[in-house]
Amino acid sequence: MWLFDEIVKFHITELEGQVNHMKYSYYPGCTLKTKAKELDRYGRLSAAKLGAELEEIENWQCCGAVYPQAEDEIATKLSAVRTLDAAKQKDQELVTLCSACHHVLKRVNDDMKNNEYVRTRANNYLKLDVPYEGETSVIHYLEMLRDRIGFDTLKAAVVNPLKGVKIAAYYGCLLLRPSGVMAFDDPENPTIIEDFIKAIGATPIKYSQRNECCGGYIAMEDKGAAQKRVDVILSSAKNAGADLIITACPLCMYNLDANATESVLPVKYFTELLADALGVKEED
Amino acid sequence: MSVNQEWTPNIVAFCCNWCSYAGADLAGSGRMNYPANVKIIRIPCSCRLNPLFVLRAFQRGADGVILCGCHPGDCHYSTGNYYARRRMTMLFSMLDYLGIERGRTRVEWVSAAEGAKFAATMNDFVKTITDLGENKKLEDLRCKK
Amino acid sequence: MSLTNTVTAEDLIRISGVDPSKCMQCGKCSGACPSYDEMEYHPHQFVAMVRKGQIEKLMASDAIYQCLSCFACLERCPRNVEPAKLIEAVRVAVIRQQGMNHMTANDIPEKLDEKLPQQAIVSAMRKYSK
Amino acid sequence: MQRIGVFVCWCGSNIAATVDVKAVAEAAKHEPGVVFSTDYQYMCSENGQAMIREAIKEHRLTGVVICSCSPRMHEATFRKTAVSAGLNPYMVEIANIREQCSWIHKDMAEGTEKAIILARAAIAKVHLNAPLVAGTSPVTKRALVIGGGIAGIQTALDIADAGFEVDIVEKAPTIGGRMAQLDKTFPTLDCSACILTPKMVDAAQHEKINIISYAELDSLSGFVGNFTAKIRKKARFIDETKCTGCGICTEKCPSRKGLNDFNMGLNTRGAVYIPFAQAIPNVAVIDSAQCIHFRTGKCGLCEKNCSAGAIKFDQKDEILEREYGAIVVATGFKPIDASAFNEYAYSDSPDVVTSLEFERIMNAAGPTKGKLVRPSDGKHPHEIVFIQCVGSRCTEDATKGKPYCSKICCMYTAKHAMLVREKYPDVKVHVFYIDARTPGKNFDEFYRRAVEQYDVDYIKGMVGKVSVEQDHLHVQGSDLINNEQIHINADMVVLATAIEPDPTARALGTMLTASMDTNDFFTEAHPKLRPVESPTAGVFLSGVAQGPKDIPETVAQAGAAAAKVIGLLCKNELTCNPCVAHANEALCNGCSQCERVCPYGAITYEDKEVRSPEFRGIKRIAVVNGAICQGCGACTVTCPSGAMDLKGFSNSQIMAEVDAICR
Repeated sequence: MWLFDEIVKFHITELEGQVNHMKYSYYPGCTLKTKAKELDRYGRLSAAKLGAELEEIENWQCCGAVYPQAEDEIATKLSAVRTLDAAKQKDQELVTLCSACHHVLKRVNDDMKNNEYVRTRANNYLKLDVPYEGETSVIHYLEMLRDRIGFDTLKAAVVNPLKGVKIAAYYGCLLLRPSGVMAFDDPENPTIIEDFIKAIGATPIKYSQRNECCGGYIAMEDKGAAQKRVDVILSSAKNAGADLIITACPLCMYNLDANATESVLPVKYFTELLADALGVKEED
Repeated sequence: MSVNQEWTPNIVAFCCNWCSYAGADLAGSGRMNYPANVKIIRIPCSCRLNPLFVLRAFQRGADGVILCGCHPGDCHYSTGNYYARRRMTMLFSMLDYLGIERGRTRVEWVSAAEGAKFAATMNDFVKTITDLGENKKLEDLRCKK
Repeated sequence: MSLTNTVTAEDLIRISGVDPSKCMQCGKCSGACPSYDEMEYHPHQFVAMVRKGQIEKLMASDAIYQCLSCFACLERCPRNVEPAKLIEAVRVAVIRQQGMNHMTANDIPEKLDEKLPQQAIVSAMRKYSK
Repeated sequence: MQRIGVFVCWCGSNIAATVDVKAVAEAAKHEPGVVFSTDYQYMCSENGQAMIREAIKEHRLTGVVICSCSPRMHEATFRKTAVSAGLNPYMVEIANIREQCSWIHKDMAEGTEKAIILARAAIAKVHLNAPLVAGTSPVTKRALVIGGGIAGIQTALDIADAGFEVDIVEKAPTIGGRMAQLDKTFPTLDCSACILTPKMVDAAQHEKINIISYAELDSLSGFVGNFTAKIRKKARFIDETKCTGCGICTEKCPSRKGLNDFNMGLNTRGAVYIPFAQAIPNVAVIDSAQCIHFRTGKCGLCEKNCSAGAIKFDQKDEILEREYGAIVVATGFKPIDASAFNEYAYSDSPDVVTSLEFERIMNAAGPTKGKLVRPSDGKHPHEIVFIQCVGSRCTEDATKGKPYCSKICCMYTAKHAMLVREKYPDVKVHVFYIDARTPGKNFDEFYRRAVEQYDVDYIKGMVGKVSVEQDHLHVQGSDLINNEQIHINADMVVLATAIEPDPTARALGTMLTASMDTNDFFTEAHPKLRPVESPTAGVFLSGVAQGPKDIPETVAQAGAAAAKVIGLLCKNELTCNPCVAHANEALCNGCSQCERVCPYGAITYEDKEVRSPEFRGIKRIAVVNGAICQGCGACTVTCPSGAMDLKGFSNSQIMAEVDAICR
């Protein structure tokens, strides 16, 4: 019998370990340190309030900004691998906030796990003590809210529900596609941000363009093309009755804000609303 | 028999009755040449091939052994060729240990409609075995005296 | 640029990892493309033209800079052809050639505005130059 | 010691041109056990066979080796010859010196040497041959048809008309299947119900047909000619013998929230319901998950109002055990779940419907009484977009969809487009298509009529996105012919969703040991020459369970399956293949390895008394049912103790061949 008890005890402690495992490696990325400080600051404040500790990876480097799709691009993926390996060293899940960083880190991680060509060459370059093979789990802040903390817990923690605010979620491309790798939500009918909006007490507004591209990548190259995309998205959200649009992506934020011509809607980072609802927005 | 005098390999081919045996017949009716060193033994299914038969052949002086079965998913008995594939994979991993070159055994999927493939496979296999040379590892050298 | 004719369909297939022969020319990629009207050649044409070896036209076209890399074509393709990867491969094949950078550091100051996030500059440099 | 005769055939010059047949016959003479050897021009001719017969008698041969063409050609012939001379047919072995020797080698010396070796191998094998007797098994003269759609009904009618009993097991409360849900049928546009319901009635009234509705196959044992099936008749909480189908209960039921499956969930029904007016049996069924009585113990309005006293809340599932000689799989299909294709906004808008839903909308007996209205607001639509190939022709590595062409969508979409334009000429109709596939009698003419007479706008290209806007659906797609992206504001979008095998098929395939392809369609014994038989003896295939097909093809295949079943049931007994596995009782340890690899479930275990030098007493040993075993030999190799062997291809026989070849 004693053996049985020991086993049960062991499992309980292990289980408790999992429940309390609320420490994450955190990768902010360049933009969150400069133009998107609010995204970062409110994200950290809210996480702390919800009991999740975000430990910023030391000496982090650029994620690469854009995922190189070419099969033979290795060097441009290396800095992302360093970040992933840093999280592996701490045995923590890696949380990201910026959609672009998340996209790059998740896809490079997938390459390191499943693409032998990339894995071998990247490890040959990096010469790590132990080769990195995609061990780190990369999750977006929203996934942390949904899958680790839980929207119910979040709802219970809300002190300042945003009642009556009609919010349109803007997903963009980078969080959802390609769904095979990102595995974030149904790429054509996502619900995670709408569920988040409900959790903070506001009303989600569903509109057709929420998962269509805003043209952020082309904003520098061809402003006119980006403006066209932004107008399509904003008018779709506005016609559906939204007061406000939220996003997780600094590039989308910039684009929806700076390149709107016909329709204009206020654009905010989702973390700002989160901090507001949790009553931590004014803390600093 | 002198060993050095114009040596040609001796090859045993185990063919599934439902696919490759018929494929071999088709190669015949199409008059597609392949070397006479290949001798076919008919078995009801590739899964009837006991790996021991392969070892027996090597022991008795065969230079190459090939198993031909139905393409995956096409087995007449639905799953036989999968068993055969697994068993042969196991055998392959043992051959090195036994001192037989890996190239002396092969598994190929040849359907009843693939006469040309059968002939091409046999030509290729005979070439491989000819390049490898005589199999001396497992035969009972006393027999050669 | 004369160098362009040294790029073959095989090069693009290798760089992209895309197998254009899987395409059934249904046009769903182009039906999904948000940048369709800006592009001289459309996603399904990239696949068809690489298959036929008409590489020079693609490399000379501005369409390679009009792709938004939004992956809508790739996500919705019923045959997992991944046109976005092929378009990027053509772009990469162009900018890897000497003197073919589509954007240089010198171009950046005039495009800057005070709100533009760093990430936009880095990604533009990554996408348009080598 | 065997007394073996060797007969070398010239096959005219087919063999004799490259093989010195006399030398082969001469060499054979020196093999151990060979007491007679000869050659002849045409061994398979009457004279040649007579020669064999005489030699068997004269030299008291116990084994015969024929060096000739492939055994696939004349093995049966020479076995009959042996039988007529009083020899067991399995004492004959063929050395294939034509297809596998003379025809592929040009050099006479080389060919002759190989022919001698092949003859030697056959002689070595025949030394170890033993007379085999093929057993027989009786045939139960009743067929089981699984699935009561048009495929099952037609198969059952054809078998029953030949005078054999047939049971139809249908999982739904009524037979009729998918065809009962259709409005019109292509390419004639006759009403589906008008041609189907009389067949349903024929089946119900046929004295040889027994319809077991609301039932599923629970388990199956046995083999061709001798199947035993356990059929679970689900509790419908209605006494079928008492219910008159008056429908009072269905009107009185206060719970109205059940989704009406028959109408593809487009409207609701009561907890007690009859699927449709022409249902057979015309008997109600209670959905216990929905019924207020089952949830709260109260209500019972149906019971109070049933003058026939047919409501039985305490009814339980019932297991019927029945025996059959043959089984027909006619499990049909379902459309794939369109919510995997949300780029078409299926989950977002009720105005995006599947083709089968559209079929119900257009059907006079459907939820809108056949009036074409927009599901969201009941308004008349002005512009409809049809999208073909939704989920068909996708590669297996794509995120969703099926790799095959669903075959029927091009035609039913043309039908829908035409019906809409016929009834409502003001409605604009667009069809996005990749290829219009219309092979079939009068099919292309039908499709062209949609284009030419009904002015349906066919657009070659696919839709990339359907957006739900305030009062319309925004359809964005490509027009490949005009090389442009087009945008249509539509009121409704109809998705021609791929079809897939009914979800019950997979488990059924395992139960029947009938093989299936990767898409869960049942595989046929031969794709061209045996298209309605499963590789498993006694199991036949009818309808879409085997692969996508339309109604005429289904009916044709149903008849073909019936003909095969009748051919089987006509026989009083079946001859079994004697080349089956058997366990050496002295060596078998009853470890169950062989049972696990047997694809037919032919192996069972018995406690048997064994008396051998190694073991005396009772032990568990494997017993092979020779009527079920197909002789693949999988068990013989897996057996760790070497107890399993295969008659006709025994370990020692194959080893003897190996030795003869490597000598």
